[in-house]
Amino acid sequence: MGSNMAECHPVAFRWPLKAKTEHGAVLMHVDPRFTRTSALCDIHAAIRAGTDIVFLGAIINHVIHSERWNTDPFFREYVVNYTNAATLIAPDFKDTEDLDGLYSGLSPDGKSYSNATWAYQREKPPVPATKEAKTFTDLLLQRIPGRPKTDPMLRNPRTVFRILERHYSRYTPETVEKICGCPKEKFLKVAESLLNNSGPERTSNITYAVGWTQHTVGVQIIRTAAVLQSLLGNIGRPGGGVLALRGHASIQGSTDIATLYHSLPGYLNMPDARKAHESLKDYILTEAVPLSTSYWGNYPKFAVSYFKAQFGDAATRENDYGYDYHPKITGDHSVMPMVIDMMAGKIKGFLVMGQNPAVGGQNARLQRKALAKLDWMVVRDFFETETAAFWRNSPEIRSGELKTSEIKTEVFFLPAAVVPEMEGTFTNTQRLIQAHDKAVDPPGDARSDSWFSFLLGKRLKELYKDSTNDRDWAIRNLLWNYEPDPAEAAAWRIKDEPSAYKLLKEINGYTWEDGKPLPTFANLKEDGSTACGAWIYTGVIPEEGKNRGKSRKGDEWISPNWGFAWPANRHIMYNRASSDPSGKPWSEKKKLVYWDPEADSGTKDPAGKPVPGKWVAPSGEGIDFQPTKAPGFRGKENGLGFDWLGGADAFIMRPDGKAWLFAPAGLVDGPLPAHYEPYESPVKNLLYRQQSNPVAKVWNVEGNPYHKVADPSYPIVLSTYRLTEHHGSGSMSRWLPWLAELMPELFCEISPELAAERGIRNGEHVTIRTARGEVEARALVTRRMRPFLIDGKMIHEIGLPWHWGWQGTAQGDVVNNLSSLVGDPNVSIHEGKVFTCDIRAGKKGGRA
Amino acid sequence: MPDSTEVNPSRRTFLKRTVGVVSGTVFAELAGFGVDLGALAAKAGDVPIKRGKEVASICPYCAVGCGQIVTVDTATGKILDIQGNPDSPISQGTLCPKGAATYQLAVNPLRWTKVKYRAPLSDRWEEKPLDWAMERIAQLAKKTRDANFNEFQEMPDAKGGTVRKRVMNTYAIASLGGATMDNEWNYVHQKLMHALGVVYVENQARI
Amino acid sequence: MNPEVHIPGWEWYYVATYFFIGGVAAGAYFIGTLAELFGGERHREISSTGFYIAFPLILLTPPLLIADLGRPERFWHLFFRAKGGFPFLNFQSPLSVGSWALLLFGAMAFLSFLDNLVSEGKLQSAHFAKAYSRIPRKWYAVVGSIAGFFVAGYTGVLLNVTARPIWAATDPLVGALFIASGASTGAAAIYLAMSWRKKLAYPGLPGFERFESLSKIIELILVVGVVVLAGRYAAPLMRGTIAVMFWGGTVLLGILIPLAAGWYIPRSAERRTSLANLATVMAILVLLGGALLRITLLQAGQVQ
Amino acid sequence: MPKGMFVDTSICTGCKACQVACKEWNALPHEPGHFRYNPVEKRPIAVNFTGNSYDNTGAMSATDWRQVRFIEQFSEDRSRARWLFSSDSCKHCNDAGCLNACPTGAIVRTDLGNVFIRQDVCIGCKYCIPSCPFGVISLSEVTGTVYKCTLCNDRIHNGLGTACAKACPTGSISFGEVAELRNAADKRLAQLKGLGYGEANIYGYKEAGGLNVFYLFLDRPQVYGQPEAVVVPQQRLPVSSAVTIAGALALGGAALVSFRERGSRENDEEVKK
Repeated sequence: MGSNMAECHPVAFRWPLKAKTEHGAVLMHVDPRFTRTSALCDIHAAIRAGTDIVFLGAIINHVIHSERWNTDPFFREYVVNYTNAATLIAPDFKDTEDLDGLYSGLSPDGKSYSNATWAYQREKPPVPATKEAKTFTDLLLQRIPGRPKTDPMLRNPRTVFRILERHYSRYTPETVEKICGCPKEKFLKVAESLLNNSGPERTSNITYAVGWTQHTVGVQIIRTAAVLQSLLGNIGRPGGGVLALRGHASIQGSTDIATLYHSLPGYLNMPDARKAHESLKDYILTEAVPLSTSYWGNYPKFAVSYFKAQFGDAATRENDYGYDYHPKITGDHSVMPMVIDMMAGKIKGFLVMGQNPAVGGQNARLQRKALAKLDWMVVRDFFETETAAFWRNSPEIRSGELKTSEIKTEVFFLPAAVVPEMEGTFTNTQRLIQAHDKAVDPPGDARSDSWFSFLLGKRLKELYKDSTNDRDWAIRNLLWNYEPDPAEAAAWRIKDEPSAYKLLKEINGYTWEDGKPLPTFANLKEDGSTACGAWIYTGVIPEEGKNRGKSRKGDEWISPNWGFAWPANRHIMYNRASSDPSGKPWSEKKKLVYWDPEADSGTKDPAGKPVPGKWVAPSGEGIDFQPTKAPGFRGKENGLGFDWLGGADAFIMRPDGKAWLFAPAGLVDGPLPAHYEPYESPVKNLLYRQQSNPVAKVWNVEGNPYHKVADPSYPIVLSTYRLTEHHGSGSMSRWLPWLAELMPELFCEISPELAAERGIRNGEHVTIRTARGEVEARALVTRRMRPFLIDGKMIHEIGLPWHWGWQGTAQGDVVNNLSSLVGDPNVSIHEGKVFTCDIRAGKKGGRA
Repeated sequence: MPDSTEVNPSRRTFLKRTVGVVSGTVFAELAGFGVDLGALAAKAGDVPIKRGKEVASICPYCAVGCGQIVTVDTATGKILDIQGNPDSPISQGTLCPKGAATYQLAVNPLRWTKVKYRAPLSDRWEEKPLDWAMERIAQLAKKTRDANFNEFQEMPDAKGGTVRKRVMNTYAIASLGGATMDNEWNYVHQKLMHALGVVYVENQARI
Repeated sequence: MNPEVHIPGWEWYYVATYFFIGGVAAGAYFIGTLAELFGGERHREISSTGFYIAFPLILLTPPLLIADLGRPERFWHLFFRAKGGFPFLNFQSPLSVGSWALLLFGAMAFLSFLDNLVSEGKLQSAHFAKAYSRIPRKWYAVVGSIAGFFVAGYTGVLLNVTARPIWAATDPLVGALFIASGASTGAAAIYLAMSWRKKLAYPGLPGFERFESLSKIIELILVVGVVVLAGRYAAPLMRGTIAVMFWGGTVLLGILIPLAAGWYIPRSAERRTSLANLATVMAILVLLGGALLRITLLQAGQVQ
Repeated sequence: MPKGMFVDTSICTGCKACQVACKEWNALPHEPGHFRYNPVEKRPIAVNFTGNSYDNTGAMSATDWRQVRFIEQFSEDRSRARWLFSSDSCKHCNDAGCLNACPTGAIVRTDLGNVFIRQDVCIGCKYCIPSCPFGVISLSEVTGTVYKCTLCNDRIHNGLGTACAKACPTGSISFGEVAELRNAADKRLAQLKGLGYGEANIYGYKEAGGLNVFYLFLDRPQVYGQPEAVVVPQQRLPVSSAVTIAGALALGGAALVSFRERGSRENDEEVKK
């Protein structure tokens, strides 16, 4: 669901297809369109775009009331031990059942939630293990909360399970038929298949991609899948899980080592002036206290090592490791507000690297107009992208809205090196770090991306070297020592490429004293003696000169010696859950990590006798658990991190060691996923009075108008998506004639029913319009598209692949001219998968 | 090697391409007289094939991370061929159409390999030295940052008033990165941006 | 979705013209030979006219053929291995065999042409004429005739032995049709040549005219046969320009009208001279019809 | 030992990797007919949208040696919903119409069974083009010679498989010894029949003397654009030749009748006079 795997991740689809042909796996595709993925699946269930939570919620409802789930002891054992189903929630929590689609805690202006009422009921805090507070760790130890209260029998109506059961009670097969437009029978087939293929002997996986993220309820859709998979016991086990199929070679890496406003590398939060982040201590306490009973109890080590890596010798305990000089965010600085601020003239300089917002950005017309307000812009790419060329031949130039002679933006195009022209690592969608070696020098003045940032940094350090201003401390003291060793550059024409090895080593972490790489993040210290760019990557360079990204020995299964899966080469997260609470594999067939009571743990008891027993994984899989913590271990009430967690607390990054069916924290739009209609929808929410996500991010600014609910001018639902033959905004595919000729022109997929209604003929031109803009496309009339009968109304859906722009060797209108700036409240990802529009036959100019 | 984007490849280049690459040799029209080379294609073993130094790489497109082998002509130092790496447990030598086209991403006459500069209000690109461009960008970055740096900012407090907080940032520079770039770049770039106080740092992951 | 056999893309002005001229030359040649073989000295005028036109016409054809090649400079690969130079012949390929037949026919046509010149005393080298007259004329005329039949007919077989629907469907009649057409157009060409040479008042003319009629009748039968065989693939012959050219040009003007006229002309022997112009017109129509036959059948197989 | 490919269309996803891998390895440019040229921006612009499902290749050509076909089978209410894909190319027939037709020996069969066009020998007579019952072979306007899939002649003669089979993400195209591939195909067919795919069939065991590149189809071959009763044109050559000779004899007969009989009667009349 939410993924068109065969088209967008064709090689990954090799594996489910193998499972189907060789092991009889059932493949199911739930998607509004019949795609190349649907064609290869056993079942295709068409649902109206944006109704995924209804469909998944109804599966949850079906599962927990099914005979199998209630009689096979596997499910209860898994759910009670490994999820927070048994945990009691605060008595003043009010669910959507109580508030007709809202949760308790909504602010008076209705724009945000306080999650105070979503909290666990807890025992009294324990007596702290330490009185002194010499270190950050001591501070955390003094603030260990009481254990959550539970009812393992799941009888208490305040247990997560009972709240969840009640919450999803209205998500029935009939609701699915009514809201999703999917026949009841088809839904039941999907639900039954999923249930029947889960259990001790079988696991099921749910795979998604941006078909789920690009919604105003994107995070909650994914949460629903996670809840369902937790209930089915499909997490932490081989063949299970919720797989995010990400779209770009190192998009995982760019999230891990975030070039994202809200995050520091390794998923540490960015210092934020809105929070209590005044000093390093405040920052650590604010961020780490709520998580201190998980592995995040080590937050101080991660954070201090990060700052040490930034400022090196200048980072000392006395100056809070340079924390004061590190920027703080003050709001949402994500890409959509970035456009608005650019339009408002707040942003003067813009670095665009391997990105093409003139095509790929939401409300692309606004994006392009914003580019004209800049003082300067640097574009680094392979070809003259639409973004680079916006000032000379964009649609706005042609229409006269912008005039080249009036655009003051100073534009630099810097040619970029392609992957085989540089050394580096990518992190794939499975968190696997893989190195690519340099094969040739880049041509002409093309250089690697790291070269640009490193050399720009060198020049800036030079410009600021004599400054004594506080504000320039960070750049002056920035640790910037990535000059290549002569041997690294010897074979190449270009001698000043920064050393990829040195960069990765800093990401990996090393001891400050002697510069030795750290083999694991357990070696990190909070006293400034270790520097580490991104703690989760520690271990990729376990010893000097060895890059595990270059491990290239695969095998038939986990392939632990192919690349390096962060963290610590663990391919399946929380894989402790692949055994039952007592440490025995759930089944022989699905064995992965289990407790071997005989094995030599390598530890000795105080009497000096060897202690037997440890976790083992014959496949070579990294064990996502403390290697010698016995299954029956009881956590210490006042312990930090691993000390607090018990031997069956498989979910070691959660402060209660459980998978969260109910999220007491971390989400801004509710602890349980509930169905809201997309921000622009042709129908009313038939489930609750609340129409759409109450806290969705909206920007009511000029140039970004929205459509009303059931707006008669825009009655048709539009989804945008990708094709196999192109990539993203096309800057890496539309310039390749080999790919251009496979999918030459922008087209619009339309059902014959809608085509008949609007007099549209296959192959001819159509014009699609929203309040933001309009585009022209060729019509592809196909029964793969279908209308949905919702609430007595025929809802038509059309689809537009969004790869095209006016440059390259395959050209077409920019589909994002149609979309608006509106997004998910948790992560500010736009709603590109569903919004409303209108369509008519004919080209743009020839108005009917 | 092919200039694959040529609109009308000349007969000579196309011939070289197809004959030169596929069967290995171009024979002059009459050169074959007297010696029977008719068995050229009929005999196994001595059909020439692209050969060179093989370098392990990863596909630059989606996040599946398929393995690639880049073959480099040892004589010319140019890329001859890019195809799947059979050793990769992820892709087992296979590629999708985009991955299979990686060669044309690298070797493409439409690719720009020189610095281009568009002065304010100008209607044309000019070619510029790389060094000049880097220096100009550094100067602009410094100028913009210095004119728009915030050491402190009034932030709303819990009581409806404001409180002065140290922010050490600038809103005047923004960075938007793609996500087909190395981990190393992400690291070095975020480091530089943070050192400059840039907070509008975003990438494709949000999109 | 229908299996789509690719169109070769032969240019009609090269290939159909070659088919036509080759047919006329071959027809003229074998008529000449047969007339002499069966009719003896009385038909010497016909055979000598046939031999006179066959050679110059056949000389026109190789440039046409070569011009249509993608690599004209390699035409010799038709006869010799590109590597090694040994002669090459592929019996399965009408084109290969036909090329050799054309070569052979050209050689024989040349000998006959030379023979005409020598026997009519137009070649004045006595020594040469003496040596030349020793070569048995009938022998090479027969060989040339067989080659001529081949040249006229293989082009049809060549079309039949493909997978293009209309060509494959009309198999095996087009070869015979082209031979018949070669005969009728060859005869027309001979008639025109004789008329131009003012040799019309010769005794064998009625027999010649009878042959003309017979060949047209055979041609007509074969045309009908071809259309019937084409069946559902006959569509290209039934629409547009091709239909006009085929039915109006080839069938009506090229066969039916001349046939009717031929029926009429010989019956009034005394008026023959006054009808000479009409007969000339008819001969031209036959040639036109023959050319259009080649063009239409070639193009009918080359429309989508 | 003939080598070939087995195309299991039941696991083809229509991704077209095979098409690009083919072009990459064989250094084939884009199809000129798919593009117009923009002289201002100095670049080709693709204009070959067909509206025929996701197939914009249209046909095999001198530069497109492979073509993925897309067949949409949907009933009005979508209760029957199928999208079939099939990656098509030269089948390397054991009785190859193109090879039979070639008048120069430019088209040869190698020891590995593949049908290979020697570019330095081909004269561009184009006769092989209509002689292929599958619509594979095509003329290049650029070189004046014909092209088609070579079964990666250079690769297979150096111990490698074909580029398309190597790239194919799902294993729909597999390369190997024809005999072994047939075993695999039979097994897969039996498996599919067992799963209820009654119409599944193997295409290429009998056609054209057996195809070294053969297919597993889920529907009739015609649905996938393949001829069902394949006649290699040259099979008809003997009859065609015989009838033509008969035609020649008929003409000879006509000549005999016309010139001899009529001639002798006239002779007689002349004598009488």
